[in-house]
Amino acid sequence: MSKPAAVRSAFLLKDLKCRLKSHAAIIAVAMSGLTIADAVKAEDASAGKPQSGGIIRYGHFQEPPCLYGGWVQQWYLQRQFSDNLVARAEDGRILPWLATAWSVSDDRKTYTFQIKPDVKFTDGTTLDAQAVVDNINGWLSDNPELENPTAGPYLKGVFESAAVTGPLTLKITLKTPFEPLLNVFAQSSQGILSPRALKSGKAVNCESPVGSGPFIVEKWNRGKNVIFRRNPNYNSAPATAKHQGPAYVEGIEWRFLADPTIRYGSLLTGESDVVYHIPAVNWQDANSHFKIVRHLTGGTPLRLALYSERPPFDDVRVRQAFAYSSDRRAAVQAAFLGSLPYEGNFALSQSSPEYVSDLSKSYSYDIEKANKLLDEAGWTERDANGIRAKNGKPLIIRITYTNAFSPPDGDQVLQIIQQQAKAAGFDVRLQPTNQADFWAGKNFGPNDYEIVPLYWVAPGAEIYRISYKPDLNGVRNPFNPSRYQDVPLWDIIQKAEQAADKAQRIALYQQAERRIVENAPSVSYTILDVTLALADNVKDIWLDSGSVGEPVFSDAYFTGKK
Amino acid sequence: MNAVKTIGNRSFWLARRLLSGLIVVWAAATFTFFVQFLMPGERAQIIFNANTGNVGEIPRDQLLAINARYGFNQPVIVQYGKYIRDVMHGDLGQSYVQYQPVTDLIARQIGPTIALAFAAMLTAWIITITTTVLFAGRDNIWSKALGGFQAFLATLPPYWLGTILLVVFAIQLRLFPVVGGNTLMGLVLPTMALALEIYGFLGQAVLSEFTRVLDQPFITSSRMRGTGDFSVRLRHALRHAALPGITLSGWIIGKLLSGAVLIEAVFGRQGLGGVLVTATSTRDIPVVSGVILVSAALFVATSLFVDLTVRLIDPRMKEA
Amino acid sequence: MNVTYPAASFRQDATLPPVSSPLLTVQNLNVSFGPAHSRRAVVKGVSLTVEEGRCVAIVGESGSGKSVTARTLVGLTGARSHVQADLLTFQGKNIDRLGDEEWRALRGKHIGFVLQDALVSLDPLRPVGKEIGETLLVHRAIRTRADLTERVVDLLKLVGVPEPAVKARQLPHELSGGQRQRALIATAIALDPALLIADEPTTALDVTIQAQILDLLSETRERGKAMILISHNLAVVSQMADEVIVMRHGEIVEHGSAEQIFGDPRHDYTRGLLKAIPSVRSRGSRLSSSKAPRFISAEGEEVRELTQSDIAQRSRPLLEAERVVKRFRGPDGKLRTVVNDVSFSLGHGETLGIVGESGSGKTTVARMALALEMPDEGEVTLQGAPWTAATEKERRHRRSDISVIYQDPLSSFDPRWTIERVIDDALARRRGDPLDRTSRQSEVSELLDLVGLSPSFRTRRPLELSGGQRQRVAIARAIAPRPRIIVCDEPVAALDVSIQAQILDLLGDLKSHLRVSYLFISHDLGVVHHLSDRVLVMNHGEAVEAGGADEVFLRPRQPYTRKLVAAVPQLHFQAA
Amino acid sequence: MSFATSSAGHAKAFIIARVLTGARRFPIPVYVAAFFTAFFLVAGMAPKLLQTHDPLALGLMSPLKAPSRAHWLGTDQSGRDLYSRIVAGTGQSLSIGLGATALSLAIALILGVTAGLSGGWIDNVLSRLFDALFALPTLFLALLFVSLLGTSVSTLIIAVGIGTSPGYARMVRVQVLRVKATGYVEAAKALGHLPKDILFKHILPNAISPLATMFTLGIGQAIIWASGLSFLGLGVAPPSSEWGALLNAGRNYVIYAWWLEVMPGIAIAAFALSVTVLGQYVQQRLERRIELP
Repeated sequence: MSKPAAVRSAFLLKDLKCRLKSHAAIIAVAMSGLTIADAVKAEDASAGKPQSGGIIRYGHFQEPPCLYGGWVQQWYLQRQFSDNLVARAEDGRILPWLATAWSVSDDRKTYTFQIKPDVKFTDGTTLDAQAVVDNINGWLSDNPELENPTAGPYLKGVFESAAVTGPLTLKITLKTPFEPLLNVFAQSSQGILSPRALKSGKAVNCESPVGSGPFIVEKWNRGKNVIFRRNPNYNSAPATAKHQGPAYVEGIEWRFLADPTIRYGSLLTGESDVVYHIPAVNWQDANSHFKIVRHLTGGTPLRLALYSERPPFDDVRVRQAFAYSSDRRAAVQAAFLGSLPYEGNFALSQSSPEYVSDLSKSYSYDIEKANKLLDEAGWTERDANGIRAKNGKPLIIRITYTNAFSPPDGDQVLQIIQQQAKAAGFDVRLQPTNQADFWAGKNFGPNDYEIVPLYWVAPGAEIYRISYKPDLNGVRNPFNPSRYQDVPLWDIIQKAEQAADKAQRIALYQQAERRIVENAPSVSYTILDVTLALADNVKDIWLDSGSVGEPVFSDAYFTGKK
Repeated sequence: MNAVKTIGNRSFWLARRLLSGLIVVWAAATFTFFVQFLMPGERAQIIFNANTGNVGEIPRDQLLAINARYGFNQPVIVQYGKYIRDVMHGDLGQSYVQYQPVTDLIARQIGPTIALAFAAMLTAWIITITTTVLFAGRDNIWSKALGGFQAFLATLPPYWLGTILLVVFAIQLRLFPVVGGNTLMGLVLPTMALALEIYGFLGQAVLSEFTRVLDQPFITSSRMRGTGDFSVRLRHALRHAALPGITLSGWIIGKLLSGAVLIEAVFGRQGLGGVLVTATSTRDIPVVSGVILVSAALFVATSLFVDLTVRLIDPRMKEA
Repeated sequence: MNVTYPAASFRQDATLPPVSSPLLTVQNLNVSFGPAHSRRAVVKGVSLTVEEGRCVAIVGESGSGKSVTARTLVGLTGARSHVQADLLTFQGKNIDRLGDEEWRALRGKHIGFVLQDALVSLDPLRPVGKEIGETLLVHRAIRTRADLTERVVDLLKLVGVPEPAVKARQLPHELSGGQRQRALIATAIALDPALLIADEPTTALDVTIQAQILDLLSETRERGKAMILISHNLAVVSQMADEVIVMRHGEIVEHGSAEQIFGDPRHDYTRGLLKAIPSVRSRGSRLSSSKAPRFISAEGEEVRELTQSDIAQRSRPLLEAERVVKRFRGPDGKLRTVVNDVSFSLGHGETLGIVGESGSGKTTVARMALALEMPDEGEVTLQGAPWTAATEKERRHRRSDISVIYQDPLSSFDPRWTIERVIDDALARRRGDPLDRTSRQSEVSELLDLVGLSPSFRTRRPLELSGGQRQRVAIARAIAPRPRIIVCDEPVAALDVSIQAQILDLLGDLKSHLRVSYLFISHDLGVVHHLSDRVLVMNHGEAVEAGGADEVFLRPRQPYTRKLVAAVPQLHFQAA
Repeated sequence: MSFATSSAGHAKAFIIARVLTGARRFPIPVYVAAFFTAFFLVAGMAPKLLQTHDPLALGLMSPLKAPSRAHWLGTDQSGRDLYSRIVAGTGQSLSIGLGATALSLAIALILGVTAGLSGGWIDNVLSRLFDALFALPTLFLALLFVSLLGTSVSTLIIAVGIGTSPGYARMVRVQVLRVKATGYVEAAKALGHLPKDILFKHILPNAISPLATMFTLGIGQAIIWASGLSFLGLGVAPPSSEWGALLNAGRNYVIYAWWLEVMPGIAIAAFALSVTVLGQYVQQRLERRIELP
């Protein structure tokens, strides 16, 4: 098990992003606000007072092409060198960061922000209202140098203008109300960068971006690491931080160790102080030897979207039969060895507030039920290998996934499902597809697959709007890869979104949840996480659960001699 | 007069070799240029998707804009001409994905690859020379086992060997760093993984020639002068046996980049290999072409170096 | 090397040699090769002594054990060898239980060894000066680098190499054959050893060079050093040796003074060897003891009656070369004229010998006669029709009129083919009546019979044959298409003298019975003289002299021919 | 003795005696190599004969078990029997090894023979082409084909086959040049044989036979190359247990379950080495009668 889920989540995120032909995948991740679940907090207050000094050697996973941008790998990095307008707590509350205060007009269309005084970018320029406005206008422009692939798709439809109203005050006007605005601002990709530095172009900024954050990018040795140096003048930590002022550690050596053996090995040998994602096979070992910091994400679970617009999955009985035909709980245990929980609720992750826990017990492995459903659905013919057919057409299920992104742990689940579903008469075929082909849309034509594994991280059930909106008025919902068209479901979702009362909203969302599980447009097996393993002498590294769980090093310190 | 003739010969030979080397590099450049049209997907689309994280059709105006910016709307032959002209000026273009000139990207990553390749080659030679001189052509079990051992090494997948070395020597025994980077200690394991495979081939080539040479009359002749065995091996036989080894080294260097890709992946090292794989998987064509071109040029250069070395060791070649 | 010793009691006696002992004593030497269970004896019971200042020659054909015997004296018989001797002393000391160090001290310093063919016996990658210096360095005979250079140059001067300082820095291949051999001798005599062993020191050298080298060796001997000379060439030996040992199959056949061996050979083998040497005196007689084969075909009729057309054509020469010139481009890009303005003609049933030293262009002439090489100027005609000037397509069906026997038959056979296939392949090219499969098979047997090989050879492959057998197959192949001309390019140069005698006899027999003409190319004047009607002497691509064989060899007019004839070593004690 | 009159039993005894006496002279490594080669050939053609378990059967209760009597080489993360999976993957791996090498040699033969025979500008152009192709990283060619054709056994065969062909082409060319210059080719010409006869009777057989050892060496190398591609995630789709795929999958478990990585690697090495040893030995035996010492 090994490449723990975080790796996988990052990958699948990217896959989805490619596949769904839109920037919005990123948005969805950005919305992962409410996810808390069993995040382990790095408390350890008893360890004594934080002491200054040392360089944290952090073994990360993938290297992005630029140090900031829309990919989750870039978010992790940007969190280190830039600050956001607002911060988001684990419980979803919006707290001050660069904005010390803000107000919203009654029509919910005008936001006024008060910016913290005396904040400087690390190139010496001042972070004032003008700088924030310049950033926002850049994100939402068509200038490829400044455009923000996360904020753009969220806000371009609703944004009207941003204006400076004083040296430290600014006003943002929307065309229509948009409640998630502050959530968007709280995400790392919306960190404020020095407008002066941005003028020197993307090539330069990708290498050495300038923000006001706790660390300064000193050098990016491509293929190897990014060297961060402490910002000695840091005075703009968010309210979620454990302390104000400069980071305790002198810097971070952010190493790209894509190989899990090397990454975990480097922690074992003491060459790294912190590593991302523990290989599943080492999960037990890691738990007994190291401190684990973990964030389980909300939104949809990691699921197999079943293409329900054409046979065989246009028949709900076949979808249900498929769900019954595999023991996914055992598969997840086998593949992830306890490093990730089983998730049997096809609709929602267990860390979402609207989660109905008994739904996770549905569709437990039952080969007889699967056979019965398939018989009913007319898939009665069987060939020598036991593969079912209907009207001479064999029951072939093709699963397209990117092998470049899917670590063997994930493959493992698919292979187990493949093997088990055979007993029910499914001929499951795996179609690993490399990244470049993915980008070129290979194996992703409407007739090229029956199943695609995907997930969508979000705070909670609001994700339904994206995943289950049917194609209405001829407008195709590109984010619904199972092509599941359920207008009554959509009505329930809309009702929930408009419900003012929280309890009523949750009830409606749960109604939708049950309907989704019952109709099984997708079959889930686990959820995603961000996990760090820490050496004993490192304290107070936490994950920014308000966003996607970016590691935060500004409160971290070493105990004992380093 | 004799000397003048030799120099004349040599510069003539050198000029011819350089010319054919240039042709090879040009052919490689041309090949990679035209291969990009074989790859699925339209370039503008790839660039757009790479920069925005998107896939599939893109807005027509965006497509046109990118086509215009990169000159994709020009006839292929014009694009080719421009490409060759740029290459001749040392400009390998701009990465589609990485916001960097290709030359910068390569310049920054080529060092570790060359260091690894050089260290591996050097190590392989040292092991080859040591084992050959000590064990080859003797009437004992070691001598017999040597060839088998080399054949065995040649059949080990180098990245597999790398993994085993990494786990045993770095993670279990902690003799070497897991994340070595470019430190000397960090270079040891990747070097060994690559060098042992090279040694498998190199050693066999040198060994068989060494064994053959030991039976040559001039070796007997030297022994008949009272020269000691070790001296005969070192001063006479080794030079001869090294020749096929050097020629083989030229070939191996040509294949070293491919091997280095895997070794770099195993050990998480920087290097051209990683650049090539990333670029290929993202269809970052300028980078792909650049890496291919540079490695072809490296290959040509090392071949030339190898030939020069062979001619230095074996002056008879001058006349051939 | 694995040396075993006789009983200890015997050894004690042997360690106390008489005061006036010879330089070298060997008693009952046995050498065998291979592992214990399959040991192969190559030297059996050889005894010899060498007195100071004497030259002992060991003569024998390949496989006689003469070289192994010599190598035993320096302890270099190889890892798998097993050496046993009753007595082995040098300078009064036992040398049969020496350790590695002691052998090394002996080699080069006290016993010098000259191998044949300096091109492969000197390290081709090291300057000759270094090779000579090696002897000095190994035995710590010099003190400084300058000393070394000086000594090397002196030695090269001593062995008669011109420009010694320059040559010392050159590689073996940059020296001429003679200079190389001189340099090799210099490595052996650098420390003025008491005994010089020369193993075939002049083989592969041109006769004129051979004469010079023999002179050089004689000079060494005149300085009072003892010498063991190993050679297959009786004439060479007869010039130098005081004592001669004739070996065959690892045993001594005859041992005596040079006068006795050459003047009154007692053993049949020795007599046969002496008789086998082709020379002017041997013309018209058989060299070997083999009988002339019956040239009768299965049907009982004589092979190849002369036809009318044969007789009609007799007036015209079969093959005629008209002022042919051939140039090759050298590695430096310059044209070198290899054959310059050579003309000759070859008549029916005639043998034309072309003789010359290496580089004289004689092989190129042969290749032009075969139209495998086209002259740059002039032309070769075959039976009066254009030959080299014709196209290959036109030539192809006429090629069966002219066939070839090479010096190295092994390389001229496809190693994968059986002898039957080789000959069958040539039979398929026979002009006129195409033979069917079965008649070709019987024809193969007949041809093998004709060249003195049993039918069992049909299924063998070239590598499994001895040199003489291969040359017989080559001859069978050459005569299979019933050619009118056979070009023989050094056909016996690689053969032992007794085998050479058999092949020459065979060629002679075939000539008279098949009525073919030979274009016979050789560096060996004796061989050419033995076989040829007319002779063409070539030097540096030019025809120096031409005429009847006796005329040219017995009364040479040109200085070059005279020099050539004079250089041929003569048996000093020719049997009556 | 005449075979016409000797009884069949006689002949048989004679042959058996020959085989036995010959067999005694086999070196031990040849025995071992022959055993492994035979084993893998059977595994490739009839895997069921050798499997102890269904290679796809899950054992979710017994994942990652170390080698034991029940599972000779241990189990993988889904409890599948590793030994049976290696046996099951043999067919594909062998197809890749043999197929790629055969393709590579076929290409090399056509181009190399053309270059060697033609001489002149054709030789020059082709030789430069070999150089250029040789200068391209093999891996790049492989990546190229994988992106053009997708991942499958046949893609790996094509990718590795074409990727390794320039090296062979050079060798073929050199061999053709060598044979072209031999005395027997000239002798055949002097006999007046047609060029095509000379080509097929002399040049091709003699140029190819020294490459036979290369072929056996190439099979192993092709498997190694293909497994390298698998390692980069460009191999055959699961649940294939092609050796490269096993290596790739095993790598992440190496710290905890070493057998998953070590065993497939040993399988590759054992097969590659066995084929090489056997190939060299057979070549030696066959060529002993015809090869110059």
